[in-house]
Amino acid sequence: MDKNLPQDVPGIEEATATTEQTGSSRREFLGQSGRVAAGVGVAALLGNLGNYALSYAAGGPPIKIGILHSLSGTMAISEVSLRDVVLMAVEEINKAGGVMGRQVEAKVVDPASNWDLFAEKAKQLLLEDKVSVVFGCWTSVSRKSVLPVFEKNNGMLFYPVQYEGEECSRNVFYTGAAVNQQAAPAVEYLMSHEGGGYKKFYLLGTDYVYPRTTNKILRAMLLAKKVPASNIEEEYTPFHHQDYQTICGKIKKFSAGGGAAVISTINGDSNVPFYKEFGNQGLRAEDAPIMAFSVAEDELRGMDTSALVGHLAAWNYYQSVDTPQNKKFVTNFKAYCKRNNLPDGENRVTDDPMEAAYFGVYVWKQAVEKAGSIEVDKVRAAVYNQKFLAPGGEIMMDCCNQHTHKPVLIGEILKNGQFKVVHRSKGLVKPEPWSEYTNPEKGCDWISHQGTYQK
Amino acid sequence: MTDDNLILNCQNVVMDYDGFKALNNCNFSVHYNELRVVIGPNGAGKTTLLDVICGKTKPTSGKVLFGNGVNLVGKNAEDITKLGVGRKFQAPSIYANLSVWQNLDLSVKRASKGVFPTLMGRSTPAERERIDETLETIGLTEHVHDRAGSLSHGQKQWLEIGMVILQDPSLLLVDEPVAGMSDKETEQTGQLLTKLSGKQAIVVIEHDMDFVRQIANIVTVLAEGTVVCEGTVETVQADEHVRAIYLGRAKVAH
Amino acid sequence: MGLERASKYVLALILLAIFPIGLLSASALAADAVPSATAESVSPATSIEQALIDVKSDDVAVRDKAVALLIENGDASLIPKLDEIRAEADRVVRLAIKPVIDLLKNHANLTSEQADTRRSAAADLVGAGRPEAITWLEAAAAKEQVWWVKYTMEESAQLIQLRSEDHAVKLSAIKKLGELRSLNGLSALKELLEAGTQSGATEQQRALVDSVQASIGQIDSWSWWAGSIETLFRGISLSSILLIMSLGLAIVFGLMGVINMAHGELMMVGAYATFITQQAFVAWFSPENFDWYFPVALPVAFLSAALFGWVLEATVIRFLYGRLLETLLATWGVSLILMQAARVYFGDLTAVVAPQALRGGAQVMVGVYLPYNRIFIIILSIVCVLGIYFLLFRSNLGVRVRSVTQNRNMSACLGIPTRKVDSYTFAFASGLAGIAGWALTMVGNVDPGLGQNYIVDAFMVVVTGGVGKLAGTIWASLGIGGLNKLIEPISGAVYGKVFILVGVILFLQWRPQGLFAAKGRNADA
Amino acid sequence: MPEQVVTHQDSRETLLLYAVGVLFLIVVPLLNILPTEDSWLHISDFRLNQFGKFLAFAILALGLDLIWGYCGVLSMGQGVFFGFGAYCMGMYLTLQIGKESVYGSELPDFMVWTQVKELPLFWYPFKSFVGGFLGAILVPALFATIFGFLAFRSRIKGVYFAIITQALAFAAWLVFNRNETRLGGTNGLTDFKQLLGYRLSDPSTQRGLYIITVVALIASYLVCRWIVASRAGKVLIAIRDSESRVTFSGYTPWMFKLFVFVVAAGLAGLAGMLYVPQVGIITPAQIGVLPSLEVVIWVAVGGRGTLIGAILGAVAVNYGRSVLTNYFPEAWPFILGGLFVIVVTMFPDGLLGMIRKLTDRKKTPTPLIKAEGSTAA
Repeated sequence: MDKNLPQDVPGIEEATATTEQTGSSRREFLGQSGRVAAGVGVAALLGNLGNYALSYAAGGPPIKIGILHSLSGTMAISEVSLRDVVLMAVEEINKAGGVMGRQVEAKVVDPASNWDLFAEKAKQLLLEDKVSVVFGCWTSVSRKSVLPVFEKNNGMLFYPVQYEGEECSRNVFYTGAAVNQQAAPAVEYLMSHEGGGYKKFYLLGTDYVYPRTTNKILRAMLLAKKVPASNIEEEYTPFHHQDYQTICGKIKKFSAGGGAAVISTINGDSNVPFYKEFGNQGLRAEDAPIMAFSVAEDELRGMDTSALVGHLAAWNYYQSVDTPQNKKFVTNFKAYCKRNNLPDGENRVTDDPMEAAYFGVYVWKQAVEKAGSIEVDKVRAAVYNQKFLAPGGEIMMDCCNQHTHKPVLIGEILKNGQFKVVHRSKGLVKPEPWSEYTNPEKGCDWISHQGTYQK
Repeated sequence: MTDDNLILNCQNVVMDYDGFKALNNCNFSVHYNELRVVIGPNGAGKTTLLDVICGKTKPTSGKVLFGNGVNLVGKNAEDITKLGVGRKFQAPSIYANLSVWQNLDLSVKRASKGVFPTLMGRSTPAERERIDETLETIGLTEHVHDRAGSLSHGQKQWLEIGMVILQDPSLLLVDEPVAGMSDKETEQTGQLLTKLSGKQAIVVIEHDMDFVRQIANIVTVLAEGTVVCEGTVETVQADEHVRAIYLGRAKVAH
Repeated sequence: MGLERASKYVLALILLAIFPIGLLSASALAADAVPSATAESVSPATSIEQALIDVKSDDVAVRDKAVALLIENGDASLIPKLDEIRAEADRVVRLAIKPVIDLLKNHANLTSEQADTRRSAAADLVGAGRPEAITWLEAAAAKEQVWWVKYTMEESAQLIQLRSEDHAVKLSAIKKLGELRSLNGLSALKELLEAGTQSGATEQQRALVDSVQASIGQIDSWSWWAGSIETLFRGISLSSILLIMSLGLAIVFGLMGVINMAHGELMMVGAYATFITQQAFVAWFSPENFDWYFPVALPVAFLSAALFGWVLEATVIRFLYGRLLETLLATWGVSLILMQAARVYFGDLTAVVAPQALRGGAQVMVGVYLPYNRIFIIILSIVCVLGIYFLLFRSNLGVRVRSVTQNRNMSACLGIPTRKVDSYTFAFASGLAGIAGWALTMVGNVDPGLGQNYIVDAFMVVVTGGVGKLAGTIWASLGIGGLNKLIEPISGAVYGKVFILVGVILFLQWRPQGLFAAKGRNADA
Repeated sequence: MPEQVVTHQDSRETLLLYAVGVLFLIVVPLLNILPTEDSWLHISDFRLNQFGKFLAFAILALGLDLIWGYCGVLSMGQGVFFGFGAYCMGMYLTLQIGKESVYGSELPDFMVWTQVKELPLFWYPFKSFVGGFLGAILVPALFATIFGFLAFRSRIKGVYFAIITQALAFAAWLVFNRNETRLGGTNGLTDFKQLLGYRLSDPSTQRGLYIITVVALIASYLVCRWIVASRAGKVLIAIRDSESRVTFSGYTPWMFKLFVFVVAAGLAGLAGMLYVPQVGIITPAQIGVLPSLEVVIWVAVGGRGTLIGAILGAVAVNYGRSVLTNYFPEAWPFILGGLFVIVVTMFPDGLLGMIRKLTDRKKTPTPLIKAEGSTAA
């Protein structure tokens, strides 16, 4: 092929020639695109004006909120649904008369799955758009990257995803589960007689802060429960890892003889190859069940679930939860997606982080109305002890640690991508940002202490 | 078999490309300040011979002795250049995006052509004078500030010759300098080469027999990787063997 | 043009490759058709009735007795009744009944028509550890035809006997497990070894140590061999994926001088084509014909990727011939666009359901289990290589392609339509990417990032293999895939990749033009 | 009339350069301080900070332009060197957090959750600012020296080099993502508090950083311009045009490539160093294959082989991204991909080339500053 190249490639020369050929129409093109751009701008402005007019009519300027979820890039798969559900909540609230009679206006930005952009967009929301609250983030790294921005500028973030804990920021409300509300009870369940009395645990995760910290806590917990260290195996794979041959081989060896379970904190697109390889290497849910903390209905949608059936997951909410308010929530969401022509329309499903994102908006609304103000400090004080009848059942914000009291549900994956609840905690589980196993001496309290304190 | 008058002495050079012997026990020598023309049918190994001498390719076996007995085999191209071998390629190889002046300036022989001396270096008046002279020689004085890429084909060939001259080589290897040139350009090139010989040894590969007759004293005929015949143009043309090679091949070709 | 004929030829070859797999699964099905054994032991109905009542008792002793009776005399017909009881009972009773149900189910399943079900049942019986199960297992093993199921039954029986209190039984189980090379017995044996060697060990425990050690030794050396074979297989499997990807890349790079960074996305196109075909089957055909979607998707994937490639060639690449780096950048841009288009249009993680024949795997020997989907991809890659070989070196079209490669102008003078040859070659290579995408749906997701996962590795293969030589691509993918899997168990997946990169750089020190560089006077022009 | 050599020292462009320099160095910071917040002239702290980031990117683009635009060697791994620089500075900043961290430990937060008990040895040099500063430039330069030596000496060039550097970016991304490397894994380094005692959250600190970035950019530009204008700069172009001729002129091309590759890496490190305190986070996401390729597109859009083009491209593309992702978030990858295709196939000279063409058409080609030799002669 090298023979195709002339001895000295007159790249620039050729290039110049092509430019000249296309040159004549360039100015026209520029002019045209300029006009188009101007048109778009004017249209956007008019649209905005219309919005303003409407909202002023409703009794005061609209309250601005920010939505900070990736709409492009690798995390879009998960985060787009959170944007949708938050916008749905906003729409519901506006229809019902808004917050304190004022309409809510959502400013949506796209950090494009780029952690550095998360920080920049957070700055933009707080400093440029001056929003009163932000709903956003999925991965721990995105939360960690915006955290300094929120703390510096005293913003307020509602974070809806289960996470690793060991954090106690005054500027974040965590509506997802802490480790003791998801991972720890799930492993306790597996160890129980009812759960199968498993004795060996293969902790497998994607290599980032959530799996690492969660597994650190789980290991401490297992050791405390007298599981010998030789019965615990820990392994991490990079994001988007596809080839699980070697790891499944290791699991096969590990689980030979029975009594072993896999605790999976594998994230996103690695799950399908993992489960497929798991099944294809002759491992069955009965030999070694996989207990997953990052596989929810939204991820299962459209996946080949045949390889996943019979495996387990732990969450605080499932679409299959049988409550009247959940039925309404699911129907409303499907209708919302259809109405707005979102991809997949009626076939969309709801899951735990979506529920947490959804009730987060309502918790904030209630707090604003209680405080009678949108000032961050006043709203924060009002959030504490707030109760809300969420789709999955009533939840309660903690009195002082910024987290949420939630129920814990263990579900078994069904062929249709839904979950069958096989175990349910008694009542709500109190959130522990600092695990009793790894940091027994620490607590989180913003009422009687300044955040993290020594017990 | 050393000959003090030899600037170049190739001994039993073999170049084997996966079984195809481009050079097969080739013995070839050139005297100081000689103008030698190498001819031969296509695939005779002419260009390969030049490639081996200037270090572009490494021969499978054999020796290439240069000047007072330095073996060029195994040395890299830059070092061979520094020893005083200049090479002009068949297709003009110049820096299209630099001006004619810059093309020549880069080629001037200098004490060091390392990165840092080059970074700091400024042309001395003497160097400038030499460049101007060379411009005169190759007839590009008018085009000194033009982009080299914008020159005509013949001008590019001359520019490259000028660049090689500025390196002060004691042996100049020239590969088909007049291919694609007009008759007038060809004649000028011939004059140029004749003018240069006498100052340095020149090896020219050429097909154009008129041109060969114009410049050559001694002609070497190469076929299938070996030297078949050497002598004046007339001798060579009269040689039966050479005729056989050309005619024989011609038969096959048609 | 011979292109149509030639591509049909390739398709036929690939379809042929699927054939052996079909045979394999067919033979497995035939083996499943073992006549089901008649249910054994009918005991007085009344005592079972009584036990069904007793099992609900609050008295632990009564309950245990009832459970024992049910296990010994019950059969699968009791399961619905027990389920009924379980649904109403409280937790204690539920926990008591569950093992009964499991045992009865497994007992019944030992005579199932499905080999897999029989094997699962045999394996599950170990968990409960009831001595009754030994006789069940031995009886089932005597009648079993499929060696692997038979092996599991024997192994399970021995595993239960290993828990026996009887010294002689235990000893024989230990020896038997060693002979069986039972990997499942390893952990239990190690426990025995530990118990026998610790300071407070009883005389009996100590007496076992020697034979336990011997058995462990047997199993360990066997498992080393089994592990090596599996590693080798994984290496070949990864290599075949890399090879199947690199072939198309190598063709456009080697023959046309184009670096196609969008190759991965053309694979993605093939994968989505497979997905769409599947959806069409779901929508329009009856479920029993569902598995046919996969062979049907092959031409769909090939053609749709080829179409994309053809358009790409016609709109972008043809302006860039001879400008390698520019083709690289422009096709990278195209890949971004295709990826985002897939993300916007398909949105989510999607995956296809593997056809029945490609699910699961074959137990080749104790400890070596080879997934069908991997075997399939290995065969496919061989077929692709053969197809390309014949197409390029044994067909009229191939001669044209190679002549255009070697001397474009001369070929044009000889009346070869070089533009057409270019675009067909590119479309064909893109179609190969489509086939790769089709095959990869059996391993992973169908998602926009599909192509990105392997593309860097595939380029390393092309670079290492050298340009324009099929053999180079084959050896390089074998080398890179194999090394990767060899290093991975030691260093983990990430450092495996890093080592490979360093290895490739060092390798290029030695051979800058790759493994099988085109030698000759134009080699480094 | 045959076309004449265009060098970037076009007088109008020099003028433009001064104007832009004054604008960014003096006018922009003044507009940040002086007008009140409601004034339309006001440039908010946020925007200033954002410009600072873009200008840091411009330094990165300058480096790539040297190696690719001038020397024709496409490096698709510039993100790696950027990352090295950024991480070196990031490590210094992380150690400056001290006990203000979430866990209240002297150790960086991520070490606490990955259960590292002691500060790894390679972190020690970064306890001081000098360590961070020197590391940010020397580490990438050193790494580039080793990698470049291996690659260029064995004559890996063209697409081979491009692919190898891409694999390098990929491998570096994988390694930096690992938590075992003790560099924070996916999360990278963040939550910085202070730099040399100045609070990073302070707008005046950010303003200072912005001005430092502008000065660094101007200095980098001058260095690049000096290199390009020197004879060595001509050798770079000569290598792009005809490497074999350079060899047969007695130069050793791989040494020149190595030199310019190391300079580019050093500039990338400098850019990374300036990026970190302004953005406040550095993660492996800035290192991978895509970020490295984005640099290529900045340069291509701006106009490769022209230093101003590189700067222009970096600022324009990033600004465009920042604006467009606000309105059409899902369209950005299309736009970026489209830029690649269109610029490469239709406008290989980039924005600057277009501007030149447009302005040059009005008049006959203006007399250009003559080549070095003749001005002296």
